Amino acid sequence: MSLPMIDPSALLTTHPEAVPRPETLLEVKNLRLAFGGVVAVDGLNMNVHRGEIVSVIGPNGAGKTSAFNCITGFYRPDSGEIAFMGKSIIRTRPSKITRMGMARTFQNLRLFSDMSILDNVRTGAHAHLRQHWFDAFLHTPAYRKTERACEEDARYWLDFVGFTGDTLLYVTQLPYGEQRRVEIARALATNPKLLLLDEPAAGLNHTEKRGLVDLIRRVRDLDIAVVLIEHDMGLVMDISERIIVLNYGKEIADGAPDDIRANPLVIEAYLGAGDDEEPADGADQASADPGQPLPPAPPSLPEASATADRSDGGEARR
Amino acid sequence: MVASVGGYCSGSTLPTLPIFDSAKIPQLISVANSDNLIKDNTGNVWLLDGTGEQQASTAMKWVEKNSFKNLAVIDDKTDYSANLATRFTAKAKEAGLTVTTDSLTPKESDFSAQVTKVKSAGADFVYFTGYVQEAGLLVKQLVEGGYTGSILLGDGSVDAKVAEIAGLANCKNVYATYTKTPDMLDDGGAFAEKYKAISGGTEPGPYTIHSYDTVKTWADAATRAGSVDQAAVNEALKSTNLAGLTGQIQFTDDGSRAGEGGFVIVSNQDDGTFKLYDALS
Amino acid sequence: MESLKTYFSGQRGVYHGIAIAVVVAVFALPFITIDAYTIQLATQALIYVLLALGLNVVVGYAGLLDLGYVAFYAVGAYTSGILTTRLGWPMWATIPAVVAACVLAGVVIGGPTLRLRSDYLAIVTLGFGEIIRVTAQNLSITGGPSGIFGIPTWSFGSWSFNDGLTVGGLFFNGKILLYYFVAIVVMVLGLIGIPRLANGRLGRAWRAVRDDEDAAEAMGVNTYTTKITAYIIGAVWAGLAGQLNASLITTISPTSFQFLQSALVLMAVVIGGMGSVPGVVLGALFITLAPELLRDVWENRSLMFGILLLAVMLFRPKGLWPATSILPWSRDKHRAKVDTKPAQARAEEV
Amino acid sequence: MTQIILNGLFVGSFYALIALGYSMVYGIIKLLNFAHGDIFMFGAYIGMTCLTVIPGIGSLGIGAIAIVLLISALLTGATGVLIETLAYRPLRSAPRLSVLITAVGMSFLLEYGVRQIWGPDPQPWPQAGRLTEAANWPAGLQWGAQRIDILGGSLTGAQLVLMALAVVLMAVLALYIGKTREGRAMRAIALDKRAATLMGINVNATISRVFFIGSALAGVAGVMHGAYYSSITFLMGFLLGLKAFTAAVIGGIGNLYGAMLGGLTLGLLEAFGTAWFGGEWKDVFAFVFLIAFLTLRPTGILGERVVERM
Repeated sequence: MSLPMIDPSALLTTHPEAVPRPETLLEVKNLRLAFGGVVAVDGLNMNVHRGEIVSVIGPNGAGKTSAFNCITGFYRPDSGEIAFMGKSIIRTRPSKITRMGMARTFQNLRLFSDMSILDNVRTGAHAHLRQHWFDAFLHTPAYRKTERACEEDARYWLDFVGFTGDTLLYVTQLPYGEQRRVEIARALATNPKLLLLDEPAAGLNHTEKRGLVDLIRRVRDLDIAVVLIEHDMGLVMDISERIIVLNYGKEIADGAPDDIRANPLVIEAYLGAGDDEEPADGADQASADPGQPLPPAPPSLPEASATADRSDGGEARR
Repeated sequence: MVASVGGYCSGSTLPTLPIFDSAKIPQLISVANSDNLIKDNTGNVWLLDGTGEQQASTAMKWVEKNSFKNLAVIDDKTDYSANLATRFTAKAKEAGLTVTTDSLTPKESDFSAQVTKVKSAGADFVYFTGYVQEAGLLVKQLVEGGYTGSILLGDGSVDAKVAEIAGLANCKNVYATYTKTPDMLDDGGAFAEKYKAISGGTEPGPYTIHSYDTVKTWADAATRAGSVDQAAVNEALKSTNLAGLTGQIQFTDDGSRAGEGGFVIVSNQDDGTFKLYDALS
Repeated sequence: MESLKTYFSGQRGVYHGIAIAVVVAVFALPFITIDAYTIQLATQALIYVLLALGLNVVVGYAGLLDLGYVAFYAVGAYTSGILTTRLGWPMWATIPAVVAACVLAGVVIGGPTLRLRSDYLAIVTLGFGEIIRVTAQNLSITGGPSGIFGIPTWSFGSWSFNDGLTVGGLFFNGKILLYYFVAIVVMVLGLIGIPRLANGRLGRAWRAVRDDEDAAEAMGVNTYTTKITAYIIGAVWAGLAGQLNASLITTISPTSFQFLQSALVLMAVVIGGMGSVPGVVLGALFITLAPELLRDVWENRSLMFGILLLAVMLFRPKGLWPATSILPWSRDKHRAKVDTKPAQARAEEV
Repeated sequence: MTQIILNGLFVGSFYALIALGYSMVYGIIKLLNFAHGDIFMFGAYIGMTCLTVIPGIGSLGIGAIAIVLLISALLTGATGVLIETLAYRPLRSAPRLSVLITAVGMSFLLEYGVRQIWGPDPQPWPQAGRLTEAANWPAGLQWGAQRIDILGGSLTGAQLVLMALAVVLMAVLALYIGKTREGRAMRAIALDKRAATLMGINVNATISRVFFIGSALAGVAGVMHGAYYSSITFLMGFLLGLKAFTAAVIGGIGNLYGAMLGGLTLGLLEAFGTAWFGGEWKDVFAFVFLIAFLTLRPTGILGERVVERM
């Protein structure tokens, strides 16, 4: 039972389509961020086009989440340019960036614990809900209309992500997988043009992952671009139209899944340089201790089959 | 309730005035003496203790007697203290003396700023109109800060604790303006004995005779008026002329105590308790 | 419409039932006893309820620890006191001035510090409370240490509360009229106004900021303006409570705006249950009635409050009547609605 | 002019000593210990009780004060540890708001608990324990009770001794934190509690140690206050604690040198403020500076801007 394709903006009486969406939504030019001596993001360049699914992968500590936090305004980068729908968002507050149409989820699930599931998602719609506090105080008709629209909106997105439980429960009463869905629903409720998912598949079991893949595709069908930070290679290979590989804070590869899989730089970044390969910077091979036995030949990344099933047995070796 | 006797510090007594008045209860205030208490007196308030004005004039007499020229007046911004300080400063300025004024924050313990101000003004006389705790600290820090002039305290600081805190050695020239206390009575301690008998051995406090006189005044007015009704008692109080322990009790038309207010100069030099030093009569 | 019985057994129904019972009790009180002391105490309790509800917005909903709440209480009292006694304005005319003064004070103090971490706010508001008290003590316009006395009660045109009112043969003196007036204001502003605010868009934003500021920011909630709005609404509520209190006790002086007052109101909110309107009302009644009842039993009341505060925080942080409480008998109804289908089946279904 | 500076430095050394306790506790578990001002007051009361209870202490003169300083430091330190274990440890993972409210509750408990035991009115400091009493100073050290002129201003010997003691204590603490193993453990926990546990640091023991040192310092300051000003009251901790926090913030919260610098700065600011505007505005200055610093430079003079990690 997959839901009929409805364009959500039709539902939201409060949000007319103001600005025609440009071809490239997000542009990042040599972004640099350092915490004290540690350089987290070192000259990153990337962009995201309209209605595209892009995965950002890379070994731990490659600066993925730090870059994410710069893009969404939580960290102020040392230098570099970030433009969203043509406007620079370097100095902008995260809430303003979200209002411009870039929603995100968090690596470790930051839902509002003391609020019901419905309220969590309704908070997502906070930005574009025209309701002055005076309306709430006096219970004016405008208040009732906006509250009803907001509730419908929230229920729509909860159904969209496939959550059918009791929406009055508190978030902490839900299993982990369900909480992930609610967080995505909350992000979608901000009516985004670009959705940033920070390790959405982490902690999900096999079937939930399949549900996630399908959900991301349906989000993309609503003309919402999706950017994923993900470690599950099977899922990445299956869903992404484009993959950006990060290492030591900058992108070392950017392209379709197939040529990323074969790209030597990516393999090296993931699995470390084997002795028999010519290191890129031409350092003298003789310096290696001859007596040391040769390390096993570096296995290439597992063949990504059409469906993600087969790959889950042999998780990508990291 | 037919009468209210009491009221130690003016700050807390002031708000009770309208309440007692509306409850039609005459109010005889035994100790609090800020002039604000009788400012727009509706005839229901009677002060048994000398007012700030009378205490200030006694202090002026003490200043003239010792011909102090450069005065410093410090208050603690509470109602009683500010009232006494402003009235004394006005009198000192009238008399053409140089006066530096400052105030301090109650419950504070460091008054080095005030000491520095007094010394840099070269004052030879300091009048502190606050309460006991700050008086002890200020006297100690003044003397240890190198101030050698005379110190006069208001009646709010007349308590043995001042010497305890300041240290007896520092109280060589500490005096205070004060009305009579039980031990100053010339009845050879008869009152104190009777008091101890009924109070289970506790000594009479500094204001015991004031309260005693206040109740006696009300009783006298009530008997003369023949009723406890507010209007009758207030009427009778106007013509009070009673010999009390604190001296002859008569009232002026604004409800304050007639006469000099009975202020005398006391000192705690010898053993820390304030004793009669100069009756200035 | 379901039958009344089922309505009143549901969660919302119970709240409404209790609310109606409280309203009836409040209005019936003057008919039970007209002794001035009880009426005065009841009015004072109601004013504290309004104060606690105001603080509940700041502490309970937005999660900002405000330790100088009495400052706005003082601003409200002094503004109305000065305007009525010095300039002879009728009390109702000072309302806009009180609101403006509180908004200004809220912006002056909240503005700069709300950018910082919440524990800085605690100390700054504590400092602000002391500044207001000392300034009131030192300035002559605020009557210095003796404060302002003779503050008139509410008057409309020539008629004022003190003239009393006869309705249907029953004469209500000034005190009772003021009591009813305060009760209505508390009902409208506090018991109806604030819960409505909390359920609307702004209320959700407050609670989101309280639960997780970064996540709220990511959801498009401008946390800075949300916190400022909560802070100012709290300030205005306290100002109005201050004005009511000024007209009740007709004399205000700096000594009645000590830090202890702020701590008392905070205790009402914390002990009652942060973020829960019934809980805070309970807390407010407790802190006004307990001192009166314990006056002779426990001379050192503040020690008791200290112990109570600790006990609540350690053993029942959600307070007596927690905000997220689901009433016992309606809890099983809640559980029934939870979806029992295993997640597996649901995932297949999508 | 120099007299105002000297006054400011003297008062500042009290603020610094108490601010150290605030800064250490805040640095390590990000807790604003409201009760810290009252621990200072509690230390003074312990000192006073020792002077009245211990037989024959009167005859030791200055020695008496030294002994009482030590006892009070130990006992107040122990109280600090007790408070931490009973009130703050159970709430280690609780939301910030409830820990702060617990601290307010603990502050009330200390204040009105002392009031219940020692009575509400201010207690004069026993004669034997007074630094300003000439009799207490041994023959050779009579300068202790006289005034000593310094660059035009003057301070009593006692004040100089107290300031010297404060400086020595701060130096010892700085060395302890900087050089010793436990000091390193404290700094580690301040930076990242979880990582510190991974490194085998017993977090709870170290936090108790921090509370012990912070409270002991406050206890010493309490006894010094009593010995110099010779009068203590159960409410003196509230205001002084607030001022000490202001000092800690001005210097840079969490930074030890900042607490010392902040204390002296606040002392001077207040001294000049009261000299120019009058004594009654003294407290208002402290809080106006606090609000100004928090808005213009929240990290304080020495504090560095820490990037708030998500």
